[in-house]
Amino acid sequence: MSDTHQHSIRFVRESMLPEQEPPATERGVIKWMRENMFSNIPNGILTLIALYAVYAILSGLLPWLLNGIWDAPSIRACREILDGQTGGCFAVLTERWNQLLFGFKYPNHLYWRPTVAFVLLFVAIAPVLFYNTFPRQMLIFTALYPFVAYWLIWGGSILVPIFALVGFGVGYIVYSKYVAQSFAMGFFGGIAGALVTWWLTGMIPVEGVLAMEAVPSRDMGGFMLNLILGTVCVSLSIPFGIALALGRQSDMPFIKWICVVFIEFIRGVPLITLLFVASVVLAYFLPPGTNFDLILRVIIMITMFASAYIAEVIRGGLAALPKGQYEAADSLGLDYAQSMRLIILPQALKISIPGIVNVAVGLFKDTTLVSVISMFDLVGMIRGPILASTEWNGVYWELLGFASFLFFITCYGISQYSQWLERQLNTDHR
Amino acid sequence: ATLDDVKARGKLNCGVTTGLVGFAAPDANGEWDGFDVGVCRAVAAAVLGDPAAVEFVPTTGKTRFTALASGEIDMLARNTTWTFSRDTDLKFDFVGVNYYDGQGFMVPKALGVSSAKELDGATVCIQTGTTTELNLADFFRSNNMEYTPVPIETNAEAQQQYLAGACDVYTTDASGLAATRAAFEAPGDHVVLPEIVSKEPLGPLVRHGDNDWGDIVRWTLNALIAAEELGVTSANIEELSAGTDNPEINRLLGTEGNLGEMIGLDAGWGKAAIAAGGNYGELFEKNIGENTPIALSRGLNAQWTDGGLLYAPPFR
Amino acid sequence: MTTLSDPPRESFRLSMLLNDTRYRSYTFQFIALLCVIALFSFLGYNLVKNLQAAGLNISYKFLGETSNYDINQTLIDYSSQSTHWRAAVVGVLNTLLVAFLACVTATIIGVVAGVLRLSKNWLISKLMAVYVEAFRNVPVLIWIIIIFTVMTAVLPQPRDFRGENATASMWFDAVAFTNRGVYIPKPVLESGGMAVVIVFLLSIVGVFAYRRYATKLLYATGKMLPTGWPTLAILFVPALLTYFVLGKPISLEMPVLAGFNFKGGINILGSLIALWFALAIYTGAFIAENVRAGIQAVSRGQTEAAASLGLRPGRIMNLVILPQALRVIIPPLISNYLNITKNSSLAIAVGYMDITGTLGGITLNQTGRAIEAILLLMAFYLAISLAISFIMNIYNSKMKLKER
Amino acid sequence: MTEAAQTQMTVSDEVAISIEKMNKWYGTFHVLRDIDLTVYRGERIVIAGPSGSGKSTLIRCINALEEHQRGRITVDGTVLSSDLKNIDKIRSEVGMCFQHFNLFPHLTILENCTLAPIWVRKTPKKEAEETAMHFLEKVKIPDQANKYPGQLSGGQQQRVAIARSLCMRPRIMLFDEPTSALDPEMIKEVLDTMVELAEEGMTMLCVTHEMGFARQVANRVIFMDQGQIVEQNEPEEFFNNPQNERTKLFLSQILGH
Amino acid sequence: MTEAAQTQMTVSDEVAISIEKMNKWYGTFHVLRDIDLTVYRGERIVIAGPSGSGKSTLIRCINALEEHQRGRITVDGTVLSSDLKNIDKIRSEVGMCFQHFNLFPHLTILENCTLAPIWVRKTPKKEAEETAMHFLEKVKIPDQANKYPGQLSGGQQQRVAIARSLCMRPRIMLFDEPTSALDPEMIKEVLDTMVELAEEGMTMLCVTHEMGFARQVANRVIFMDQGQIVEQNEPEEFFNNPQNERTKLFLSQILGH
Ligand SMILES: Nc1ncnc2c1ncn2[C@@H]1O[C@H](COP(=O)(O)OP(=O)(O)OP(=O)(O)O)[C@@H](O)[C@H]1O
Ligand SMILES: Nc1ncnc2c1ncn2[C@@H]1O[C@H](COP(=O)(O)OP(=O)(O)OP(=O)(O)O)[C@@H](O)[C@H]1O
Ligand SMILES: NC(=O)CC[C@H](N)C(=O)O
Ligand SMILES: [Mg+2]
Ligand SMILES: [Mg+2]
Repeated sequence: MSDTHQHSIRFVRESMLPEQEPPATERGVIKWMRENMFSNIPNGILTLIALYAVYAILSGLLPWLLNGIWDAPSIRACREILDGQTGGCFAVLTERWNQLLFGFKYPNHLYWRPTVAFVLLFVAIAPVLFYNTFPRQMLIFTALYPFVAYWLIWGGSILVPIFALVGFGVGYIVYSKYVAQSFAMGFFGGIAGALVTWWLTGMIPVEGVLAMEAVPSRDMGGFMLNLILGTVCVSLSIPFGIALALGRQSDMPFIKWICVVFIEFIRGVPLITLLFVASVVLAYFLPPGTNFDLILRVIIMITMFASAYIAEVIRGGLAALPKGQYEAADSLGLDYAQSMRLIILPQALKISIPGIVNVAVGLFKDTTLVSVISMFDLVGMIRGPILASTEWNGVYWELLGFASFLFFITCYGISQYSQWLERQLNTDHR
Repeated sequence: ATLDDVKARGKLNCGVTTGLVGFAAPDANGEWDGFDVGVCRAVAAAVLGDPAAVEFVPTTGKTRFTALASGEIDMLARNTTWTFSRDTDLKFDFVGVNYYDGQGFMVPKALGVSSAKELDGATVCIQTGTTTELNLADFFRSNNMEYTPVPIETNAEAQQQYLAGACDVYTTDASGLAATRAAFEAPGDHVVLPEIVSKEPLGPLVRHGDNDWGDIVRWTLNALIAAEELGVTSANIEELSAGTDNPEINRLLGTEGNLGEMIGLDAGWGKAAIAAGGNYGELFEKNIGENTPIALSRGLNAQWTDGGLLYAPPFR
Repeated sequence: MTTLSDPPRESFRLSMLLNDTRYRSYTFQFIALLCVIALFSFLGYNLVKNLQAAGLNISYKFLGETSNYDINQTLIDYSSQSTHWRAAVVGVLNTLLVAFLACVTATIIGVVAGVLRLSKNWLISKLMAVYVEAFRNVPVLIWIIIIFTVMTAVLPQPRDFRGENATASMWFDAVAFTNRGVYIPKPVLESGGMAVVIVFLLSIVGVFAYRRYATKLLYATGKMLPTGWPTLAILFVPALLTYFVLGKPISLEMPVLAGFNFKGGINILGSLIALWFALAIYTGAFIAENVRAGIQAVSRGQTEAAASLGLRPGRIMNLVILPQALRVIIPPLISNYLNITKNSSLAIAVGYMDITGTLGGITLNQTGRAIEAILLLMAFYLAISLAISFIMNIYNSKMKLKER
Repeated sequence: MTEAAQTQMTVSDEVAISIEKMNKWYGTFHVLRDIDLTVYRGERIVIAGPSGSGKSTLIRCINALEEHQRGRITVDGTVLSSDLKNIDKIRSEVGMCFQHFNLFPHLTILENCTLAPIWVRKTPKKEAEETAMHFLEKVKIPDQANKYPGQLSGGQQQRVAIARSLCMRPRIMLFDEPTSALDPEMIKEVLDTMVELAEEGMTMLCVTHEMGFARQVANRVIFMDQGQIVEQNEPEEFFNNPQNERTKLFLSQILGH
Repeated sequence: MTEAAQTQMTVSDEVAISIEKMNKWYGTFHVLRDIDLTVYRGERIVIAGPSGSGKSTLIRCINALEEHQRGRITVDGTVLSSDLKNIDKIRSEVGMCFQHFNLFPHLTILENCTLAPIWVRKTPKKEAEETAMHFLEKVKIPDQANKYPGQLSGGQQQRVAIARSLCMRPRIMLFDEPTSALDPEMIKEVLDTMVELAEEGMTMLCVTHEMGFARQVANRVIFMDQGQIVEQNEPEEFFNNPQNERTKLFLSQILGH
């Protein structure tokens, strides 16, 4: 700068310099390419390799996808149409669409029922997932949803879910009546109330009253089975997870010990062995003559499995709460149940939601393991009836690709949601 | 008791294979059909009067026994071999034999193998949890040959692996081989080797301990066999049930005596069982007989009167 | 103000069981104890009842009986005349083998993918993101099946290698990819072969010794020895020398097509490969995320501070970034290893004979000892996972950063 | 506040809290030793003492947030025992205000204030809200009623915490360093609120080092050290003429600061 | 420090850093515009300016932590180019001290200080440790040598950071707001250390808003705005008699505060 004197170091700028365009190397595609892809030689080589990999994948995949046959009765017909060209036999998807989604035993004319239940699932789950956006009243529907969905999917008399609901209602009424005196009294009273109601209503013959055609559990299959197992087990495991987490935090050594043993045991064994237990040995532990169907046993096992994992997530949430919250609640005179329900859990659960969602994604993926104990979920359908059938013996890629695609869509969607939620929670007002 | 459970439920839970054409397989509509299925339907007809009142539970070689033991199914009709240990140690009751079989080997013709003794070093597909798995080990050991087992859960998987060439040989009951081969695109490219390396008497079984129920299943099976011997077919059964001069037929069809009462069923149980899918011979012909793609000949499974082993005890 | 008394000793009333903090927790624990006892006696009673009805009992005698079945991959001597117990041990070893292989591979894949995902190269980092998301969000069972399908349905059969117009051929006459697995040459030690192996093992020790010496020298005198080529030299030169001096005592047994299959060499079963790679690639995606998070957890300031001290990028990585990132990476890494071990039980989907395949599969079915077999199976996995989490706790407490 | 104001505050002869030979251990560590203290209704007591001397522990024992092992605490005629009924009774008589406010972040200010009345006192919601608004007005933040704690400044939060305690209409208030987590400007707001409370005759025990506050409001200052009450006196006397060596040392530090 | 002390610090005619028409862009954003600056050996320069004016960027360019796109930077006679050799040379001449200290948390204080001398300067470990202890004594924390950074207070950490740089025996020190992450008491410790350095004649460029420090130590204050040097002068003149409007505004804010 000419006017910077070396001896008198004073310098004052009279007019500000304008902003200038950056040099060409700092601009546009060239800069971007240079910086992001060819910044040095190894990087350039990597880029070329990556480009080749992309090319190789796409050149294999695209013709196969674009040239696919969507309409053919069997793999042979499909290959004839293709006549030696690359292309996928996606006809298997159209042909067996319903089987892939609903399994091969769910009555065809009833497909609308699970479909409706599936659509309603979103209505029910929306107020939970986007608790800021949707009105609280929608939670009422969420609470009713399990009963509606049960009735839609399994059919039978509407009285069954209604009685179940009534049982919960009675349980809740008893609970809220006695909880004021003591939590334990309310809790066990509630359970007793519900059980008594169920026992009483169980004696009322409901056969055929306002009934839809009943579908037995063993007829569930396909992706529907994965969804049922996923949603049912995750939602059931949340209350159990909460109970286990609270138990593990408890200062009563025996209760704590039970919870620790349970959680560590479940987390220490693979889900498959638990499924074996469900399919092979659980029956030995039930009263002679009780005849749970397999799906129910599997639900019990997966729920136990998921609760252990969710308990650990929630324990993290509980630990993240400052001790002052517990003390403030105590000093206001709230009892244990009240302070848990009103103060601690709402906060702890909110912190835990992303973790719970992650567990849910993992669990949903793990529902495919039921195919190992020969249940016909999506993977089971593909590996069993469809690939074994004379018409479609050998269409691996289309089917496995489709299954991957379905799972990817769902799981990726959920995990994106959980990331969004984490960001949301980070910027939450506090 | 199982009988009461079944009646209360209005449905018979019958364990079958996950899919073996000719023995038990669902068609595109999910309707089960086959030789073993026929036995299930006959029992359902005898007990409930309705051959359609069956819930078929597909089981693998591995899951079948637990399913039966845990009460998930009332009976198992799944080409299961009657063996000493299954009968005594696993505590099941085999009620009879509906197919006298033996273990065979299937290889692609292209391999040029003509005897099982030439299989040294082969890779063998084998269903786990079966007798054939154990026989296989014995056979190769006693012939001083080596092999690599490829353990597999279901026949369908075995078929895929075998066709993909993941194993050179597929071994199971000869009937199963024939049925599997029949489902191939080109059955002619595969041969079943002449050796039969074991006895595999296949029959329905029930849980040990409920003898009344066992009797029902046993005598339903016997009724099917006896019907063939006595010439009772689904075509003439209506006519014969009006009364014949053969007292055994009359007792079988319930027009004479009180056999039904003795096993706690109504008098027409035998008629219903036979009418469900025809007598033993009809079931055989329809599902696995020579005119089906599976093309099994009666062989050992002919009536004793024809030099076979089928011999129903007297209905008296 | 001077009157003294302890809180009045009230006489015990029944209501104190519920209302008095001193007794209340005992009450609850007692109730819980009763519930647990009730539950277990209920289950136990049913079990006894059911077993009685079925005429069964609980007994581990079956473990001593001959198994009568064969296993396609055995790391120890085993035949159909061995006991079920030995079959279970074979299964355990197979589990550990596939878990070990998958852990190593997953770590390599995960570290590479995690580091590349942070690369400034847009294309590479996006590709890695696709890899991570694609594999994390699809069930591992599907990946196992897909890879197994590639193994069985896409690769050529051994007989395709045969004859005039073979449709497949071996790589360098040494490696064959077939749908039954991969055949690779097997080193055969002749007399003196052991010496070469020992020399090689010693060289490995030597490399560590050299590196330690180099650091020591640096600390003592400031002289820095090169590490790159000396490492290679120490590693290979002595072994090669002994190899040639002793007259090539190690030869390779090449797989050759004989009879139905390739004979000789080492056969890596298709089911092992499927399980191994599926677990590795699937878990690798999770590890990649851990690695990324670990590296990102080391703030940019650390790099800058190190750079402004004049450290070169390679050294910054070794001396500053990695030691810090590893603390973040290793705990989740270990639990990923645990997951691999547990997920290896999916072997059953492809017929790999791990512990679930032998003890929990064939043994269970042939003997009908479901309860016993499954209890043993669970005990095995439980033992592994407890052992691993024990190690992890030690590591965590050792590596915790010192803070105020 | 003037001398006149101070004399307005009446101290009755009725005992609000009496503590007799109370001892407490944490494990083997003897935190409180033979504490004897009688608080009369309407008294305003300031507790001072060096860090770790057991001030918080003393306060928390009165509220049964901590258990004491020996001696007897009587609050409003109820003997504090391990009987839950008694504990509940005492807690609803005694309001407590923490250093870190401990508001419930997931509830609005109003909900924070109505929670305990509704669930513990079984007050109808409407009534509870009216009471809450009344006390929020008293601490001069009625307009914040529908905000969340996170949206308030520290001083406002502490005032909400006071209002929340008051909504239970306690007869005794305990304060544990209510201003020490606050910025200087906010301290004043909170102290003002406390002075007002004092003027209304609320029985107050307050752990604080705000000596100005002590002079202005307290009718007794208690000095604790090593788990014991070392000196107690009227504020003027206490500050001007401390007797115990430790008290002198402490005061010299705190006032010189 | 007295006037006498200040005059002790000598400024030679030797150029330590010279920056000529340096320009830098972040993407299309023009952060540094036509920067011209010559620093003589022994000079102590304070750089001030509003947030976002490019102070940090300027400092970081000198150390090659950021690339500049146009113009020339010469440090100690070495022209800064993308040649790695030059960059290494310059970095070992120039010490840098960050706002957030950036100590290596997995190494003890002593290891932090010896790492670079050992690996970059190839100093034997023993010697490096002696040097390190020397500088740790200088910043008055020799007794912390075997602790980990996490166990020290912020002020101590910053002093370690300075010692760490000094261990490389740089001829120039760059400071980027070294005190702005510290509590008031700790600021003093760190500033004292820096003053001492200055007294020893170290060439220093320091981004700071501690105007007291600037007055006491600097022989030139540079004011930057919008990526440009807007004004520079001797401290007394700069504070008492700013010329540029922006400088005036800035000073009025900063001194009024
Ligand atoms: N939960 C605890 N377990 C063990 N010791 C404790 C516990 N809580 C407090 N202490 C110890 O009891 C002593 C008194 O603690 P207390 O909190 O009552 O002091 P204080 O007078 O309130 O001090 P401060 O002015 O720092 O709040 C301290 O030495 C403290 O270390
Ligand atoms: N990596 C970057 N990419 C893009 N813009 C950047 C980057 N780093 C800094 N900037 C921008 O460059 C400008 C100058 O940043 P710089 O950090 O040098 O400011 P500063 O004067 O040090 O401010 P402060 O006093 O806040 O530290 C700012 O507007 C900033 O937003
Ligand atoms: N292949 C089969 O499914 C049955 C095999 C054999 N008959 C058995 O009972 O074990
Ligand atoms: Mg305190
Ligand atoms: Mg800056």
